Amino acid sequence: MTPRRTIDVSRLPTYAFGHHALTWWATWSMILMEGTMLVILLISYFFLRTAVPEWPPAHTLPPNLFWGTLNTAIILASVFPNQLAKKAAESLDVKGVRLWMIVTLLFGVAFAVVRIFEFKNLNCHWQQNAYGSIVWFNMGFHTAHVLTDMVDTVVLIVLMFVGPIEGPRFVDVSENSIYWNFVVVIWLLIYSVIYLAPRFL
Amino acid sequence: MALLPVALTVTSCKREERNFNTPPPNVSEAQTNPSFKNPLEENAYSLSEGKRLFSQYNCNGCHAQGGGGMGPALMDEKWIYGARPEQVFATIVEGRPNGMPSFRDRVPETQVWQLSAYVRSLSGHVPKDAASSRDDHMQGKPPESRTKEQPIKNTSPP
Amino acid sequence: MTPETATKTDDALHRELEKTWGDKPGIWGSLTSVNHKTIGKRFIVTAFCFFVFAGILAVLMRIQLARPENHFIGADLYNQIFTMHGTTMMFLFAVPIMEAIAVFLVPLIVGTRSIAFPRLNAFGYWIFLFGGIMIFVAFILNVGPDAGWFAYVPLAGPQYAPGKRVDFWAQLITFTEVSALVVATELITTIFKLRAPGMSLNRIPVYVWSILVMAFMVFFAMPTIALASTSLILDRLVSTHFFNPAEGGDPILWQHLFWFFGHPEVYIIFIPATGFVSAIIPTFVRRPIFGYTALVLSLISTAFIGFGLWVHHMFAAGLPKMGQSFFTAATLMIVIPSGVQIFCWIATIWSGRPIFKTPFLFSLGFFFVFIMGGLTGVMLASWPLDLQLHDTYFVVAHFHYVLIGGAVFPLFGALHYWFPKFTGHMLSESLGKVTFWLMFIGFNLAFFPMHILGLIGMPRRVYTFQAMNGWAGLNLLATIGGVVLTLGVLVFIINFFINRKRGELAAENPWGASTLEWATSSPPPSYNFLHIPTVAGRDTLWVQPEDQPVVVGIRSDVRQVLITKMLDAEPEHIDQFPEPTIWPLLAALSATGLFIGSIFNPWAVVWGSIPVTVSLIAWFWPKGRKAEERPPKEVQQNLGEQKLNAQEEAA
Amino acid sequence: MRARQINWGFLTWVALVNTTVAATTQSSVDPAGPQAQHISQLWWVMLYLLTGVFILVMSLLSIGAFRRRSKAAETSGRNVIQTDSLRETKMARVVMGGVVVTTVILFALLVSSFIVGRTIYSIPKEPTVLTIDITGHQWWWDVRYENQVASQIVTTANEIHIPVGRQILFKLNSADVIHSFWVPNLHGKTDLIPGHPAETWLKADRTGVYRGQCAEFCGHQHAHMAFEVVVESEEQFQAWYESQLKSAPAQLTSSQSRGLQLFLSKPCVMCHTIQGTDAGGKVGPDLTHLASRQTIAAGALQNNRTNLSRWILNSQDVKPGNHMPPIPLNSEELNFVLDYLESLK
Repeated sequence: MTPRRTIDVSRLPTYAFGHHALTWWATWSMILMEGTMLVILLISYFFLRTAVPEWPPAHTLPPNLFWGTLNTAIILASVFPNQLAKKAAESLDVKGVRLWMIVTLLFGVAFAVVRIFEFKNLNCHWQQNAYGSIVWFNMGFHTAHVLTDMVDTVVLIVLMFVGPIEGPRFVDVSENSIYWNFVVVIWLLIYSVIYLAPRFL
Repeated sequence: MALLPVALTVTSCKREERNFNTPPPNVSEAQTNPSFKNPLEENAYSLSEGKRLFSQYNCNGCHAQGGGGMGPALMDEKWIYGARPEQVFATIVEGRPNGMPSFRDRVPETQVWQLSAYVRSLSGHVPKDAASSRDDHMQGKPPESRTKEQPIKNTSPP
Repeated sequence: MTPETATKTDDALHRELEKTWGDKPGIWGSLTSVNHKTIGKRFIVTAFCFFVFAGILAVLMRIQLARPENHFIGADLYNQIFTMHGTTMMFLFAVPIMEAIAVFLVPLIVGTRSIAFPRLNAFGYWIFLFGGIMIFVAFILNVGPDAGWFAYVPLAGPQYAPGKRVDFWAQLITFTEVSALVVATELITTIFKLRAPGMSLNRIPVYVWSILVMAFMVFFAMPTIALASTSLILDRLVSTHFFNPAEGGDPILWQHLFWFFGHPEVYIIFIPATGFVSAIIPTFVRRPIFGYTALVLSLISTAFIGFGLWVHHMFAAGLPKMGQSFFTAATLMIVIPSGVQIFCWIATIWSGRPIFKTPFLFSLGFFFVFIMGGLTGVMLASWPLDLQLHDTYFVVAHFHYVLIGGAVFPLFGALHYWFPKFTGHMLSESLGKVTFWLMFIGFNLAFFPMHILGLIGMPRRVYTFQAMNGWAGLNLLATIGGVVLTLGVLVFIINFFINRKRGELAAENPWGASTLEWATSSPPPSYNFLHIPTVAGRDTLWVQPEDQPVVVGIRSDVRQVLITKMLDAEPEHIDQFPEPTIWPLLAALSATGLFIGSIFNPWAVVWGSIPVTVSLIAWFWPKGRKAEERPPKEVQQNLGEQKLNAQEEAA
Repeated sequence: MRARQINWGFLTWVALVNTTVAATTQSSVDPAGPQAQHISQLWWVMLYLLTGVFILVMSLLSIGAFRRRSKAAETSGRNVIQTDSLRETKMARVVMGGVVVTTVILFALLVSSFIVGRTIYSIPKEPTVLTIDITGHQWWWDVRYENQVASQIVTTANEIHIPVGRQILFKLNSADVIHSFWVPNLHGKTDLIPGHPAETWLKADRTGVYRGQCAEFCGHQHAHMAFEVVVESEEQFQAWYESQLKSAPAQLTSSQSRGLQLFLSKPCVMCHTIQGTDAGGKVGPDLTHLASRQTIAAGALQNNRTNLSRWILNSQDVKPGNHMPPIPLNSEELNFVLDYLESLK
């Protein structure tokens, strides 16, 4: 009986970053399906827009620019701490991760608070007409994403303090930052549609 | 999961059935028995039929969107001729002074009960999960399924 | 795998792996299981049960339509029944069972220990199960949806569908769509990252390719229906106006959204079925599949074109004529990749030496039925002709030929083919042949007459018809055929129950097939392979040398899984998979509470999300990993290696 | 005439699967108008061509599967055929050829359906002589013949009379949910979608009665939402139109006038219109000329006294869920009402 030829893999690392990691695939799957949903949502927005002569309909003002724009600024600013958190995670720097995740979270909280004022200043209600419905749907869609990612961030921060500190946690952090970037990108799209399209189209 | 069937049974049976030949509730029984409840008020289909008839029989000609006009508003808390199902029934069948015609014989009893149920739903006096939702017209008022239950004030005719 | 797999050391290894990967004993064990084979089997059986329920509903409809002005079932109940039949077949049977079989097989075929994200997999099953239970309980309580599986507004809207019937339909969509999406995620990750060393992309079996394509289609189709059903339920519950023409909404929007999902849905069902055929044929004609590359490319192009023809469901809605011609062209175009596949299969059979076992018979039946369905599809693609045939029984005949021919026949072939791998026992060959002939004859009896019925003017979705139209005879014939078809399925079920425990014991590779799932015992052990195999070429088991190397150095005391590179499947790193847990079940339960609650009170979305969040956090909370008991230095160094790998790959 | 003889081919095909002979009053392959004519020609082209394709592929498959094979097919230890590259390339060429042929056929079909599409939708040359407004209701069809002069407007239900050989414009609207207007012998479907007024035109080449039916699922009684298109000579049509313009007869027999009284005091009056009486309901079909129609209840019943009484007393037994309530009448009252309704010629 000949001894079986073998390949020894015992020296391989027990986790990896980027597209080597399984969680990276999960994150991007999420992004892919949510992205599809957003695209369809925006297409529906313009589909409904073509159905009526004026947009927003008569006696309706487009959403007030101030709060929406402020929030856009906030979420754009949050990209930097977010990236730093990602960098820190990929160099396994626990302190850096803790610091920058908390900063990112604070930006998130600020965003969520301003979001309340945004809703107050949409100048429409979903019960009024299709315009109101689609605007609120877009806003609700994005708010849901913000909240999801904030919960995720909180959990990871806690883990980073109570441990156990393990390689995969750092991978999770970097994936979490990727997802936050996605939340930022879809906001830019939604902002330009909800706030700018009715004014300039 | 075991709870689910139970929960649904409680909520569903009365609400969902669509008996197209419902014998109307007995009127005399309704007027004598103080604790009478109109069974059609818990049935989504009957309420939607009531809503359909309300516009098709042109009730909203005088009670526009339930918001009133020539006739009194049916959405507020004021009830001139009583808010109980059989009282609304009587109002439709008998007619009332100042313009409310009598529909005796011309509207079958079952339909009157359906209308009575719908009228009461306008001020939120029927189960929310059975009340009609918005219809495919311009929105004059929030749908019955989202109407707060109004207190009942019995008032005299103007 | 090779004869030497029963040495003493292997025996010890077996016991340790069994301890590591096995489910916990007892009912608790089955509730907490995250093993892709346990879940997969459940998934298959559950989906098949829904197939049986929907079949029973179909028989009831056929009885009602056996003669004109029949009073067996009233209009109201009939509308619920045909809606439930369509909804169940599409959302609770066809898509789930394709995913279910993939959940069981794919990890075996790509040669790994587990599916990626096993807990998510368990969650996907539970949420599917609860959704199914919900809709059937609702149906039994006379809250069954009654606006058709396509739920066109305004008929499905708040004004014309009073009560909660359609709300339950819309929420069922949410359940099945969540389930489909998470399973798609696992399958894609498994196929890209967990393949055995050496199984580079161009060596993946065609079946696995079909699953990969299907999973990607799910990503683009399901979100659309999720969005549509959400806006429908918002219209119904909180009176938004997406579909209210009086307030700027548009019923056509629903049709676009629904069919942009609805048409790809058909290919989500059909593509894995072609995968079955591509797996069965080579085994039973004893030669490698002909035109591997062509087959894979046609799968991919089918997926792409599949998203470009939804409007052919709306030809009668009076859209711009130019658009109609475009969609006619697109629809005809999709015939080409299907044609390529069919020609490749025929070539394979032609140059092989067929062995006429049941699975192969079902593949042959597939050709007959599916090709006829495809050709009537060509007719329907032509929009002038579609104006006459649309929404008639001709269409009913067409899509049953396509779906039963294109999906159910291959599925039954697959069930007969992989049954030994699922259970360790062989199905009775003779009963299998009886099943095939009953189903084949019954099916054609039931559905061929419907072509003619459609041509002579019988519309779809009618609970009865009038004698004057001369439809009686054909309808009666269809009913008889339906009964025969049912008998066929019944024989299969009997065959299943007779042989699932007492059937002749199955060897590792009873059919002498070429793919890796046949390289381990039947049924496979909880850990799939004693040693992770390596792959020397396509048709692995046919081409590999006797001394094909195996992978060692993966710890057997923790759930370690080898991760390989996406393209060439070289070993990349070792990941540790989670233990069994109850949390996916609890998460699914709380999600169910949220979904059902929201039907009765919108606020349920808010308070319902709290238990969901809690269970999800508990689910993902790490318990620390034995594999990490190393100095940070080494972690650093591993990271270095890993960076190195990255560079290699870049190069 | 080609279509007719082809139709015989069709009937034999039907006979092949030994079934009842196809009724032709509601058939898309027994065309009575230009559009249906063109479409059915397209159908026959496709049927014969694709049947050919089917037979070809099936015979290829069966030969491939069942042909006798030489015992000496060399196989490896695993009993698997060794493919030789030369043969494989040959097969590849054949497959390629197959694909090319498929593409060619598809292109031919594409072109032919383009052509048919253009013809059936090309803007009609001749001026529109007659415009008919069709409104779909759950579950009946409201029919109004447009006219500038209000008194010249004819309103009827579930029965459309048109002159032969003339081109008629139909304006389609829905009062509630989506319906689909379909007369197989004349033309394909056009959906009636709320908020989307639609138009279609029909033209009949031969006189006769052609049955149409709603082709989009529209609720409980979708199965009983039919109508009839009566194609008559110009003169017959004019005569019919004149009679429809008249209002209900003024002088009535005693029993008929009792019937009218009942009609006005019972639920009937809430929904139905009878020109020349106080009955002006717009919920249900216009009954001014009820007696002149072939069917009642949107094609559900033949129009005769028995069916009428059945319908009035409890329409819910005939069409469960339809919007007409059971009318409480004793047999005497019923007879008066029937007498009156039958006078509405």
